[in-house]
Amino acid sequence: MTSKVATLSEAIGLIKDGDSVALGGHTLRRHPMAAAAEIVRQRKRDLHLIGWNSGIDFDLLVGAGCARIAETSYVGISGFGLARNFRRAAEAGSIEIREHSEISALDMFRAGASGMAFIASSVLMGTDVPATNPRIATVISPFDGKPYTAVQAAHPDVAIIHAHSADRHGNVQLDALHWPDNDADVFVGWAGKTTIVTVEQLVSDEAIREHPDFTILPRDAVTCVVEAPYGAYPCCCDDRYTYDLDFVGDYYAASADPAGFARYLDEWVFGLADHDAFLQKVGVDRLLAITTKGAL
Amino acid sequence: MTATTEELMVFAASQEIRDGNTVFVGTGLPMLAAYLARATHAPDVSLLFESGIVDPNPTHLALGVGDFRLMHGATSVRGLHYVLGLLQKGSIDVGFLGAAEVDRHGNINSTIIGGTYRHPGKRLPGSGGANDIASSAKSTVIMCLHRPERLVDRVRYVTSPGFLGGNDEREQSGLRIGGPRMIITDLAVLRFHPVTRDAYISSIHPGVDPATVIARTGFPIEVPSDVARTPAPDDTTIQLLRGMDPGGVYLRGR
Amino acid sequence: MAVALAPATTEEIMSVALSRQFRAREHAFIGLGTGDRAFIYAVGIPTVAAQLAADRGVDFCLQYGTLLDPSITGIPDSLGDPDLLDWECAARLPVERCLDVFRRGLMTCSFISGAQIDKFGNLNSVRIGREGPPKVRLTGPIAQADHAVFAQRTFVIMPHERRVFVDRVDFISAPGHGDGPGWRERQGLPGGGPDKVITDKAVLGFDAVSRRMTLDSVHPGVTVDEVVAATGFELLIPAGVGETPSPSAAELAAIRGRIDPTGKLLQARIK
Amino acid sequence: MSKVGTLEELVDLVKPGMSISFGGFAHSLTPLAFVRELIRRDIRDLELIGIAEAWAADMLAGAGSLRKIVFSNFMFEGFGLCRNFSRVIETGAVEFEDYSHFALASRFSAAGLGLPFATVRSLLGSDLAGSDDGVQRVRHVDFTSPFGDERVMLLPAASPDVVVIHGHRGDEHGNVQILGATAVIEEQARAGKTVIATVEQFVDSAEIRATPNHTVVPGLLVSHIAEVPYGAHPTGMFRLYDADYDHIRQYAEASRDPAAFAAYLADVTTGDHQDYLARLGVRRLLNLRVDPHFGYHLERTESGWRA
Repeated sequence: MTSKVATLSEAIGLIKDGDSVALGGHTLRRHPMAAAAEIVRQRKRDLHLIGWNSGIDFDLLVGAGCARIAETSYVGISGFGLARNFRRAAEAGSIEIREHSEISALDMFRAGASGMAFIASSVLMGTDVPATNPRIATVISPFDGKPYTAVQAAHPDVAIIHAHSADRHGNVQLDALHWPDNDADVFVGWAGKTTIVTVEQLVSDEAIREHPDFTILPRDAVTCVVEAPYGAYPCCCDDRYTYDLDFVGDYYAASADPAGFARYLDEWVFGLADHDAFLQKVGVDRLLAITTKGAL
Repeated sequence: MTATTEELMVFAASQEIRDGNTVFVGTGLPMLAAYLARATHAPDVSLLFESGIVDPNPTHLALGVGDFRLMHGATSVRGLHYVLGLLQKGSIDVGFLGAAEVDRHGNINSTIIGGTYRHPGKRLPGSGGANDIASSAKSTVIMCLHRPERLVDRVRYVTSPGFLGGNDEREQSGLRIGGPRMIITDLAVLRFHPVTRDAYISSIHPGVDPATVIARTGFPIEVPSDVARTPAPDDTTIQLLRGMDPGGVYLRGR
Repeated sequence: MAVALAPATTEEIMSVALSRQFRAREHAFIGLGTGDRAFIYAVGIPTVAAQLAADRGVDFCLQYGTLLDPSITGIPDSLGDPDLLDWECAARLPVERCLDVFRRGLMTCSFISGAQIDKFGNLNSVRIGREGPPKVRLTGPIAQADHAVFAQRTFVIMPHERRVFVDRVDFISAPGHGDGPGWRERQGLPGGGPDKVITDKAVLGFDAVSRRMTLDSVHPGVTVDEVVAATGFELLIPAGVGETPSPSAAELAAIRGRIDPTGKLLQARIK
Repeated sequence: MSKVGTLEELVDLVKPGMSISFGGFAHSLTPLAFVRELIRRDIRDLELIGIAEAWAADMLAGAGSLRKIVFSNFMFEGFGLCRNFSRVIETGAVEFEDYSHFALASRFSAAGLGLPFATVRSLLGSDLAGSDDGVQRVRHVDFTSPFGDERVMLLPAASPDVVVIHGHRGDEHGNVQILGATAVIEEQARAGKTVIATVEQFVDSAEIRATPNHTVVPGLLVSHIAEVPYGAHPTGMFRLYDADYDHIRQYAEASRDPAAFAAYLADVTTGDHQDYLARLGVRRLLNLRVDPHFGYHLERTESGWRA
């Protein structure tokens, strides 16, 4: 078995300009932020971003000029309000937005993950959403002659999710199976033509084998694994750490205008060599402050 | 495949462990000897470490008895007082001891080199659990280098009691059980006369010149012309051993 | 001894009005929005209304996002994701199962809101401006588009302002009654669509035939003229529009003493 | 009164001249943030009573903080001698008493049980209980059991003025939970006149009550407690972080020479514990993380994982 361990820089290097890139996570939870920052750092362009419930990840990439298309059901910074970079780009017409509802967004990943060409259901009918999104069409069921919405499978060129642990072979785990939004990331991960998983920690084969039922993506589904501790920061990461709302607030303030956001990018992305440097700048105290008091 | 000196010593030590024994183990070659015994002829051996770890099943080689690598697969992890208390109770069949200096009656010094106790030339770490093992295990196996300054007539300071001055001095001192069974060096195996408790050469390692043994012993000793050769481990055993210490941490001779 | 209670607040009036809409058995979906007023409308008022209804014997299954039947007395200080993991509940559904609850028609009612609503109850949370780049980009359809399709009844809870109540929404992100009679059926929408609109001024419904928005009642202290002035389209006003019933003393005591003692729900005192 | 304090407040409880004992064994569990703060305050004239907390002993010896050392064994497992400790004995700078592990642990145990002395067989026959110029090396009584002719040795109970331990987690009531081998911490904590705890994390008492088997030292024995993440660094905490072996190598090298060691001490005691951690850096701390299956750090290599 070959090792699937890569550096973040190597993994993100797999993305080509113009690729479709799906990002896991939702609201302020477990977005692959270290990976998003590296995409910005490598100045990828014209990406077609795909998500199901997006936030600071999309906003960062759109604000940094990496994206041409954003396809998702929501982009916002949770309690802070609208995603300002995203909003600015939308209102300037510099980005194409392909709308979804949450169900249709998940359906495109579910179809992509399970090899279905499309999934038909009653979502989005009667709305203006299908007109924005070529992935959504109306089909007439040959069984009952009624119209349904068909959502085409998503096969992103690259899918990126952030998880808790992985072994070097690429078996990826979350600490618990039954947290509500795990399955969305599973579908995102499975759907990718190339799948990059950043994890809090690379662990031994034995550690993975101790809880095989926690494995959400077997190695076949994974192109490479990258150890990126606090890789969702400033988003939360389940029982490992909570979000850093001060950091998010500072980000939100910086994103109020393009100049402020350019300064943010210089300070927090371009000015730092890699994720390690980012963490060092965030600082031990701040990381300890959000780290969950672990159970024994 | 030829065993190195360390492998020979570890093999010899492992042969002193019987199946079902409870063995008090320290860092280094004794640890390998105990693992080897368990992997071969003594699957039911119980291993105790002074750090409080009971019968672990480690995957990775530990650098010491306090190393977390020793924790893996332990049946019980207790305190130091608990496991050393088992010694005093008389529950330990074999204890292993290292020595900076050992004498003809199996007394060990691991406290000072040169000078006096109050004004040592070089101060060593001290007894630790060694005195407890030497005092209370049913038998001990001592491992050390065979050099005239290390294998001496009488140690400068008795950190861990062997047979003290010989004969029944150990028993007279109040130590009712135990005493050293053998000394395994890099040249030979020494055992003790049942009455006088004087050390004698029981075997010399393959390829070792008897004259070297005499020259490197710090007290007068005889090597009979028909002296036995220390049994060498077979290829399977050597491979087993090398697999336990792939980095050559303890089996440095490789 | 009777305790003198302060007069009902607008949010209390809205909660009580909503609570009277429920039937004997409800599986209600409440989204997990955050942020002041939006939180009060999306979470606070529906939660209080559901509790009041449960007090009256309504068999309520409440679903907050992916959480099934969480303990309302144990509502966490924040509805952020890490806190949700600690909120005691009957089940934490995978989001897929949760959305399947919609799709299979199990959800009897849901609560939605938006930046615009029109006379047929269509909602917009995507964009202001019909063509070209939006004048204002909003959050996106989220799951509201899904409830509006599948829920047997949706309740819209909105601030009553002229710029919000528009003749035609700029973008239908959650379908109401489309362009009138038969529209939902033609579209193949399985759910019943919007049933009531509860605002800070009135309770509104939809005409059974025309599917246009009608005024049911005005809240105490609000006039019909004020409602008309705050509505950007022609509202159907039946003769003899009455006043929204005031909360009873028992209902107020329940809200203030037991359901929402710290103002988390109706005053958005939540992180 | 709350038992919770800051590290600085806890260190205030240690006065010159006191006897003190630290939890820890070899490269684990040692409250070294506390020790660094003691050294930073330059609290001297201490009597250290120690079993195997080599790190505390060697640092305090090297800092000149000690008047006397009562001990059974100090060495850096895998790295050789504790050179500062050896040096202060070789130069006659401190008084000292040699014990075996069991003998000294038994002295703690006796104190913890409220007994006047411990009864041990260790030390019989050896030179540990000998004398120099008619003065006993360690206070002891050779004793014949009243139940026969068995000879034993009696050693006085040992009750340090202050015992300092470091645990995995604790609560405001002073309950301390420790994972893995706990060395002599139970005996030390029971023996101490004042017991001070630092822990990696504070948790809610309900958490403690849900896992009482992990509570090695109950709160009733602990008078003060502080939350000090990475408070054992460079020693490790089983299942949380491994010993920092690179740091240990640097330390071992520096301790060969008093001047180099003084520079080391100056470096690690500049500023407070937060400053210390900031200087170490996030990556270094992350590199100490343990594998969840084994509980210790593994290095990833081309061919697999290496301990």
